[in-house]
Amino acid sequence: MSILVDKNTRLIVQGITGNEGLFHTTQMVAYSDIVVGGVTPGKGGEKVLDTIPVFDSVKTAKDATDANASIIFVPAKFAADAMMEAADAGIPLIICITEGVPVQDMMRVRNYLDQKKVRLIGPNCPGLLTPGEAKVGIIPGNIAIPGNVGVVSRSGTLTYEVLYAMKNLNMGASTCVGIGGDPVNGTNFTDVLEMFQADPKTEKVIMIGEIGGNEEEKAAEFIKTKMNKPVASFIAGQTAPPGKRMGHAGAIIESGAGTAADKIKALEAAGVKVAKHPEEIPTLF
Amino acid sequence: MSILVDKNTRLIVQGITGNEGLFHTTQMVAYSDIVVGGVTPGKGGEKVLDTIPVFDSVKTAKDATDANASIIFVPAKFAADAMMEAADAGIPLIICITEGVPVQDMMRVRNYLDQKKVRLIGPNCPGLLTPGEAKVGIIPGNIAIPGNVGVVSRSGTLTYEVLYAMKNLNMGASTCVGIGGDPVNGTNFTDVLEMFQADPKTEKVIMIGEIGGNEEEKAAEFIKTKMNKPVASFIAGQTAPPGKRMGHAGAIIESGAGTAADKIKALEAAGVKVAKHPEEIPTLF
Amino acid sequence: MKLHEYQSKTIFSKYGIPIPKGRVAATPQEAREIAKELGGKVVIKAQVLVGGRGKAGGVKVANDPAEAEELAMQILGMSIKGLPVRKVLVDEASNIDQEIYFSITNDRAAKKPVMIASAAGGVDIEEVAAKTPEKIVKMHIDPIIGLKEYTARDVALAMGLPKQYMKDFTKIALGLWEVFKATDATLAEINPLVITKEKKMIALDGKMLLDDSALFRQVELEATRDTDEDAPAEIEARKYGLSFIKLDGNIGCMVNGAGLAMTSMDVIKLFGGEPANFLDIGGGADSKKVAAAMRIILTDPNVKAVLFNIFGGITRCDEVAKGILVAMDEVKPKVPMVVRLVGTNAEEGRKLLENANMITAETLADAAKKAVAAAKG
Amino acid sequence: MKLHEYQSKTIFSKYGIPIPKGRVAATPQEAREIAKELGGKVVIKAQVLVGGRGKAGGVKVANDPAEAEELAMQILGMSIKGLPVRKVLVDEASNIDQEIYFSITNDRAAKKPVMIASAAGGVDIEEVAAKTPEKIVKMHIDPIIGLKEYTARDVALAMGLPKQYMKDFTKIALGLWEVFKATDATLAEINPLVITKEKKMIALDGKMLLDDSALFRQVELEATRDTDEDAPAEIEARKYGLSFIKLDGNIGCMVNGAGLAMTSMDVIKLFGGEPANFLDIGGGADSKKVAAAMRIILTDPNVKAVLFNIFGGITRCDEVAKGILVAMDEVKPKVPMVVRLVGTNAEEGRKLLENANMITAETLADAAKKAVAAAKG
Repeated sequence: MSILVDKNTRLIVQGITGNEGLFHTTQMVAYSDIVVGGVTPGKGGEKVLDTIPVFDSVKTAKDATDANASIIFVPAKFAADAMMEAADAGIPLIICITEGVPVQDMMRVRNYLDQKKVRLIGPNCPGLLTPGEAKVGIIPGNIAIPGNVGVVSRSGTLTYEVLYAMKNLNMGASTCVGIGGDPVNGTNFTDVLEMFQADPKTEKVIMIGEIGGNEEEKAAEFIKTKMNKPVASFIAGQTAPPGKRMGHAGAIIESGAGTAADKIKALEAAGVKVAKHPEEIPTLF
Repeated sequence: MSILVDKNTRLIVQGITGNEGLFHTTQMVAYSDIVVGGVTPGKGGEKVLDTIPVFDSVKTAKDATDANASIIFVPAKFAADAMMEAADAGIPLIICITEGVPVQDMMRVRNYLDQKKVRLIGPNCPGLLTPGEAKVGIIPGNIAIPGNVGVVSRSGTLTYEVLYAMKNLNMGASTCVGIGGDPVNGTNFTDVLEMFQADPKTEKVIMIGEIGGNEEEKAAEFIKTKMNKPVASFIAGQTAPPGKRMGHAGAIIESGAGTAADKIKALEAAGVKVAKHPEEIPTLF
Repeated sequence: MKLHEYQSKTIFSKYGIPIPKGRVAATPQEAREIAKELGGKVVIKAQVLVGGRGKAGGVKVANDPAEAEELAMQILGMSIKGLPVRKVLVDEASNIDQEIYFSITNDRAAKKPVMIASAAGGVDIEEVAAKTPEKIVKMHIDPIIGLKEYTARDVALAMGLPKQYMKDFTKIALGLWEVFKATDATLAEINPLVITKEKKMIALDGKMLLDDSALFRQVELEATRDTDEDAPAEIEARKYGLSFIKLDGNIGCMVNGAGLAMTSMDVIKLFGGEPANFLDIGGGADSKKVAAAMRIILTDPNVKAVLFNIFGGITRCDEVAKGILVAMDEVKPKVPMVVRLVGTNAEEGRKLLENANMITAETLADAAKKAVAAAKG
Repeated sequence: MKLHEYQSKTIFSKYGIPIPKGRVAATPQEAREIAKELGGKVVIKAQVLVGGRGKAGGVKVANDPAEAEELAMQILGMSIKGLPVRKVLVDEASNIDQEIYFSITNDRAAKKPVMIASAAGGVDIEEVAAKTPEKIVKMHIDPIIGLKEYTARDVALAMGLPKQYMKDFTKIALGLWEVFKATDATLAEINPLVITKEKKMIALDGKMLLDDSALFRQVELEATRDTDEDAPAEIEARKYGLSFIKLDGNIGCMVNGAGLAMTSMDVIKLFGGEPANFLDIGGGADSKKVAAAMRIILTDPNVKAVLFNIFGGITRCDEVAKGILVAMDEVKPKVPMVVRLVGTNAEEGRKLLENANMITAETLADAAKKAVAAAKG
């Protein structure tokens, strides 16, 4: 067991013939056998890596492959449409790797996807890894081993750091979920914690947060009231200078929240052990 | 019992200070005690008919009166916004009397209201009448008496004709629902038939249709498969010349459907007795 | 409201849809001038607001300006389905390789706009739809979200458009959606949308219908309305917001509500009469509107009797009665009038008409019977 | 990207929001000219991209053109929070009766834009929000549907705006929403939105922030970017799509990913060092980008050591290594360099750097310790 993706995932890749799309498709295919097709408008009928069919649209790809997940590598200016296309085609799980999606696009997309009850991971995220079963994204497969620790993170490369440290301690992951660091995204900490809590294979959880927003505080509340599995954490940005202020409005709408100290305090109050540096996290259980 | 509205309905009137709004509010108040307030932006704080408070917005009206239904008398160009305002304010039942609402407005409104799970009756409809309990709309109260016959109609004045004929035969109505004749509206025949089938007070149903669209055919299917209460019907427009054609597209999208003969055939096949003229309907049970 | 082909195509062009070069002409000389400007072969197309002009000979190809003038003269002298041709469109001729059908209209059952497309476009599209429905692609547009590029692509893919034209088609589809929204259209149709031998995609023909209910915000378009083809009575009716259709019978009808108006006609026929018109005075009609309605009915020399069937709701019977009195005073009708007033303020209305020498009726059936009898004299 | 007050107000005005008459001036003489044109009292306002200019003396009222010139000279000679004032806005003075706060920004928690309004506007609005939060109205906007007139009305009602101004306010709110959408703003703020003694509603001040991610479709606005106030290194970083913030320490950092970059800084501090900068080379950085990043870091004379922490995912370690080699060849750095490469193509990357005389590290903690030691010499 695992959450969101496993060896039965049937994945299509939007933007499969682009540079990044093709590179990471190659990596994903090398890791596991879940990529069933790709989408690049105008290139339908071609193949990549000799065997993976390319389609002109998500709809035709879904019709032909019965895909149940789509990963998006298209440039930022096309990403909003790509997510909506996947949702309209009936794909229930969308992972958007693309970074730099305009925030107003994301608000429209997120509200649209919510109406359609589609699960989005990202954007601006490294995707998902269920070690030994499914690599859906750009997390290097060789830095993690299967196990019973669920990992969820707002950061990309920082997540690799933690998986790598876990592997060096022979600690394996059930699923690693990179939810992305953008202000408006699809899935938040609490959503993933809820899945980990329900997943029989996951026995412990590592949560990697960072400054800004209040998702970590909400997660702390969830951990306190709804979780019985142990959680360890790290919050990046403890020494970062305060960010740029969003006029008076920013102060009013996000008053007080968002500092590393606040987040750490909330997590510790919820019984979470918080590490001083990322390589320390796996030693805290 | 009855459907949709009864003596416990708490109704607000959007456009209460306009000509039609005020006239029909007077009639509704004379009939029953369900009007709790009205809305006209800019006139909040005033009163109509000495006792009914006017508010500047549906939100403030709902907050103050705990209304659970709203009836709309505003001009066509403001009607779409009025319906959305009521929905956003959390009103679960909206009755729009206004005629001439642009069809593209109605498509947007209908799709929006569906997302919010708000029930809309109309537009371009005479509203609802639960005789002896609640008059929500413009159906003259004195032409109907309480009883066990549910009435549903796409037409306005034709409905009065039927209620009047029923009254002359001493036949009463449980609730009369005027769903309106516009191509895109809120509630259709099947919705109302389903409610009548579930309503213990309703023992028989009269359905008044007209040419165009295929709602009568769908209703026939519903009657055939899901109803055990007797249904009598009349279809207006049996002698009408064929309407204006919507180019080739109209022929393709609505091919064949919509003639009175087709509708009558479908209804008769579902066991519905279809009258030759409206005054005959109540004699068919 | 219907738009002419040339009007539709001008709008298409404004939204980036390629159309042939060309202009409208009201005289053969103008047609010649335009043909000269365009150079080469031109197509002369009758501009009438009915279908089937091609089969009626209203579309012809001219090889040079002289022939253009001659053909324009022929076409401008024609009547198509009873409508005189007053204008022709002179377009440069295209080398057609493929004809595609593409339109956006409202799907009332789905409560959404729908795109209809077929790679087998042209004048026989309805036959294609009837015989080989699998060749017709239908895809809905979310009216809140609007048309997305990928949905337009899905249409192109589903109809099997050669891939090299996918981008052109997508652009045209998005353009037509903007046209549809901006004009409050109920139909925006391109048939045929052609692929030329020069590998270009062009909207060769265009047809648009606008939502009459939305004309309040389409002031510019309404100003272009071509009333040449409307009966004077219909123009008059529109002025007063009345819904009027002339028919062939001899019993004039004035009713409030479309459903009751149709029913009144049904019942007249049921009892052996023939209605002279459909006339719905609408909800909340005041006396001015009613007087106008009555004048319109009585203008028809065929009318031998008039049936007023008013069931008051939003319409108040006393207002209707006042309108009848005003109109009678003005028109001094010679034909018998049967009046039936029921509902809101019916009592007051009846009182107003007491001395007006009208036949009264209680039920609709009774009213219809009396009208039929009166018309027979 | 921040806009100046005068830029924000110009945009407001384009969308129908009333603003005071006025123009921007770069010299005292220009200010005098503008004051002359406007006649009467004017306000001279420093145009700098930081808050608090009023309290710093950057806003002054002049009674005549001569005084306008004098005050403009004073203000143009000022620095506010370290930023020199290069432009002033000269606006006609208003007779203020009431100051309202109104803004639209993104509520990331709700995933929706939000309107924030208060009848107690002005410079102390944050204090109002902290002490009397009931005076602050917040209402969300559905990002798909957009702002509806009735929601704008609800804002006016909720903040207790006198009813006579409801229509003016509604129009301004709808205008500001159009501004927000059209410019991809993350903040559009009017503070104060004033009611004048002449009963007019005017946006007296304006502040806008734009979404940097959306600048690709805001080409015109990006062209107006004021780079006067940016450090050259930041301008250079932006050119290459690097995220760079200068800090006060002596260990230069080049990291891929914002989270890991912050963490690298955290760990440097944890082990007793001080980072000289935040620098995220982003995902999928190629060798050109990496070389630029290295040049930017080494331009800072404070830098005594550099830490490269690259964990390959979308970024390939071999590409980063190539970039480092290119930059070293060009810049010939004198400071010690600690390199840690892990993840995608790390092996290939390490091989490329084998002969480059760099300190290598396996773990982040190890790398940070080595960098701290190297910086101490």
